[in-house]
Amino acid sequence: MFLILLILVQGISLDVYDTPNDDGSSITLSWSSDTLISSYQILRSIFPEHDFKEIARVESGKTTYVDTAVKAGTKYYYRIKGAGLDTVFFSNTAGPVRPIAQIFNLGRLNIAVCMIILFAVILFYISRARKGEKLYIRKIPALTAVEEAIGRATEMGKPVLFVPGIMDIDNPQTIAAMSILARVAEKTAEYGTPLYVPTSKAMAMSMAQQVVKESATKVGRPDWFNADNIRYLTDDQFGYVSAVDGMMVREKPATNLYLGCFYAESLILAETGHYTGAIQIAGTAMPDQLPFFVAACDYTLLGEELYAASAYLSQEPIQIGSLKGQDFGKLIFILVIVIGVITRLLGNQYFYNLFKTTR
Amino acid sequence: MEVLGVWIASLLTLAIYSFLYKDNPFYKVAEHIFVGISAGYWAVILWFDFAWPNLFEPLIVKGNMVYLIPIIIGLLMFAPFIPKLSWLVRIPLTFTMGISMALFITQIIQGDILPQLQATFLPLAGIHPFKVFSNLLIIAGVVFTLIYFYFSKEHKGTLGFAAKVGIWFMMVSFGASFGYTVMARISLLIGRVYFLLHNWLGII
Amino acid sequence: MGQVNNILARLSALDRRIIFLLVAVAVIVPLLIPIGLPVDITKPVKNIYDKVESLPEGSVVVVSIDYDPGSEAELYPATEAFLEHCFRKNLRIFMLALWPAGTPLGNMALENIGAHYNKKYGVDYINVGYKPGGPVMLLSLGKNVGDMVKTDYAGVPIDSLPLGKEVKSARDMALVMSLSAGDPGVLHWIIYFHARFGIPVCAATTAIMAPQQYPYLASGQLVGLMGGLKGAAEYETLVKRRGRALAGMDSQSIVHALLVLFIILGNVILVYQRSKR
Amino acid sequence: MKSILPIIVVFGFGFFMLVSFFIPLKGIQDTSQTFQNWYIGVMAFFIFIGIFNIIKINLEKIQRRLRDWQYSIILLICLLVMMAAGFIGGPEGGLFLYFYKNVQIPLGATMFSLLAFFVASAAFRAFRARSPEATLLLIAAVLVMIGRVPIGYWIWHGFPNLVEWIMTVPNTAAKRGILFGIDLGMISMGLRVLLGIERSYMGGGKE
Repeated sequence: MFLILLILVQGISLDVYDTPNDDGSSITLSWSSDTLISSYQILRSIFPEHDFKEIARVESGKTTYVDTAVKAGTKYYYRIKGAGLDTVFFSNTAGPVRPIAQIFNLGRLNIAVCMIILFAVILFYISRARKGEKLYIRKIPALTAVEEAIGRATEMGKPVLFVPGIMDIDNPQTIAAMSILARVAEKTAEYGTPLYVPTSKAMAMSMAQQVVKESATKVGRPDWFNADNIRYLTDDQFGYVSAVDGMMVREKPATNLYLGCFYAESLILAETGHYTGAIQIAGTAMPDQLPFFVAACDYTLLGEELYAASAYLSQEPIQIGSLKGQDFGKLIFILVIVIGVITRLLGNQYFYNLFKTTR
Repeated sequence: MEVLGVWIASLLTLAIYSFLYKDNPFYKVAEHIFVGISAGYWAVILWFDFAWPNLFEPLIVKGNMVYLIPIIIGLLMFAPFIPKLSWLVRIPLTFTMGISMALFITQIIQGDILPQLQATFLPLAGIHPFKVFSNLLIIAGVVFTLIYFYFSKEHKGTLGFAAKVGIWFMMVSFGASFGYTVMARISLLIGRVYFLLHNWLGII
Repeated sequence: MGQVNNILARLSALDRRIIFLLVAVAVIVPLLIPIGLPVDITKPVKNIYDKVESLPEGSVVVVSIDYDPGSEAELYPATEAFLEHCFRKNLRIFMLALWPAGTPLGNMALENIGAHYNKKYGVDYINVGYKPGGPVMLLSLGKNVGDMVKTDYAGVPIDSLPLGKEVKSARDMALVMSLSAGDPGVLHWIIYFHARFGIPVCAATTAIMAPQQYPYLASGQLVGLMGGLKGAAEYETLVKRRGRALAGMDSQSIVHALLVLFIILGNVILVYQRSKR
Repeated sequence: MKSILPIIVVFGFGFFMLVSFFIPLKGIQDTSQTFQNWYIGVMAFFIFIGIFNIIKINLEKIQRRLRDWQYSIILLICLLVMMAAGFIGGPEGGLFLYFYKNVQIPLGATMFSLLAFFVASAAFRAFRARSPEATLLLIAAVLVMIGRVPIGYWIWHGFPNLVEWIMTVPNTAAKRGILFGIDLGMISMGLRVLLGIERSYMGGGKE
């Protein structure tokens, strides 16, 4: 009897608590054991002494279990039965624990703070830009090249090819590409130079068509717009790249613009364009693809410069405002990094722990 | 049938490689076969793996009317084919944008910004001197790269120097990416050559 | 001097088809006559191996086929090597695909390796096929698998399969392996699935994506990484399996050497032409 | 209506999803899960419309006898054959998988491998040390190319460690810096979309 009692207390030590930051629909159990146990039986009751029923079986190696079959507000007690080699081990009875619904997830407070700061900074600069304040943005060298390249195509009497990446319009890079496309379309419409925009997503096609059509109307050349030049080819990446390649070899555009979200097709496009002798300007925020654009194109917009370019070209207050807001965000990040490094150097972990996102 | 399949696969492989010589009808035929087959494949898989079990079966077989909502929103994608109603395409667009952007914002903070900032607070004491050096380099590299992408000031003086150092870091990382990509491309070629030599010709 | 000039001028105007031919030769010859260069093991690959070793028997590993035939050459050997390790350790596989054309590739690997270890479909492994919606789908999946998965890839109701019945949410998953060739893929498994549900994620990516994963390796958000065919060859070495990745490593080495030669040659021409001006 | 309704939709659903991230109450969580599931359902139609467009474009091409229209016939036949094989025999059907295995895999895999050749010619003709920055890129590239494959280990056993250092130190630093910039850009884009300031994705943004 005495022996069994000893095992009962020492075999498994169980701890239960209301899962933090949830809707009161679960209780978390965690236990530790220093004996060899092949499987655990988890028992639950609403009474401290009796009526314990099995609610789950867990294999060895696990030390936590989340009970999701609970009602918020009810008190629960837990016990664990562990099957050892030839003995059965019990844990202490843990509880009572009462799951409570939280209104705000405190574990995500740091995310909320970060989001609010970034939103505030961005909105602040957007509103300043909207009020007509002139906000400075440094010149982006690759952009001047875009206009020159369109001029060159016109002189040669050859078309301009604009590839807006291969992702759909839920991708911000595609959207940035579209605002650059608007400016490119204005220029080409003005000069009467054909502009080809092959797309890999149906929605990107309809968007590109609308953007180009509007630009043509804006510069008084609605007749220039030809919906057939803005085509959806295929969703398949390689089907698409081979079709665009074929297009380059057949139509021989003098200027190729690759702006948007690119994957493996970046090099095959840039290399084929190089082969056909086109001037090539690229821009993407896909870090994996930048090296090939840098290697094989005449100018490259590196990463965020793609968004900056779209702002710079349009001189639209909203875009410029957001860019300035993001700049401020970068200053905050630098500051945070410096503080983080220094506090850690001084042996203070508090600041470091503020950035924890997973329990 | 199996042998025929290997022959079809091999001939199509060679047809694509003929593009290396120049664009030609064989390549174009292969290209169009590929687009056609892939599109057909997508339709079938999308239907059987998702659209039927997750949308239409619950609606048609089980009569769960809630599933009408995503189907109707989805069908509005076809609105542009009726000129008068073409604006309705904005409903599925804004619906998907609203949801994906909102989730994106919270996830990028939770999954990217906070953990990556935290990972930059690297220890500089109590470790091997070379590790200190490496950690310093990482911290400096992150900061200077951020400075390169600072658009509010012209890159002159100290700022210009910092941006320049940022570019150096980026160039090393681009070089690394280039090296890796070369590796990727070669691997793909090896895969095809292996197929031709092994499955088709049976030499290896 | 005139002769050197002549050669370099000719070289710089070299038809690229000759370069193409040299590359082809450098791939074919080592495949026919293997050299057997030894393969070194890198830490990110070893990390995956150790993670799998540490999992208790019967744990559910999510294997996500986030690639299509375009990356089959790099990622299929990695798929087989990883599955071999899991099946050997008696782990159970829950497979899905974020890319539509991934499902049959995953099935091929499951059937090949599963048969070898006498694994049973529905009990030891399942494949629920392609699921659209990318990152948003992952959030739904982690919270309630049943919302996203009604049937397996062949249309069999998921509740009729023992393993399918058991995997209810992210809580029932021990590890995620994303075999990733782009978006949606490993990035979404990290910043959506891992960040929300805390399940460890490891990945086999195309080599092109590998350098981009290093910040996540450094932060611990990614447990381990197999980069490209070399990563797969390392894993094959670790699990002692002589597969396609190891067979290709000699060609890989020789072509790399050839390309380095090209770069050096190209730059010698540049320097020479500059000094002439 | 035409411009207000879309803004209400994007703002309404967007902000609900944002807020629901922080509020663990059951009703809110269940609703957000329902919206997510609808989203995935709608996304399926994005693919259907893609296929629909392929058919439409190629039919037009054939009708108007545009250049290379003959190939469009091949494309449409392949599409129909594949769909017939799949819908009649199911995705497990022999013929469907036969086409997948013997047509789609080799074509997809080969298309990608063409890049090996293009990368080689880019290495020879475009990859030049024109500036100190480019030189740095070049040196790193060469080190990685040699040190990451068995030949590097064979030349010098320390090579893999050197490459791993490049990957984990300068590469990680720069990639992380770039990542932060991109993340900020995406957040600002997302915010503008949710507020209805950014409407370009709806096409033009003006009525």
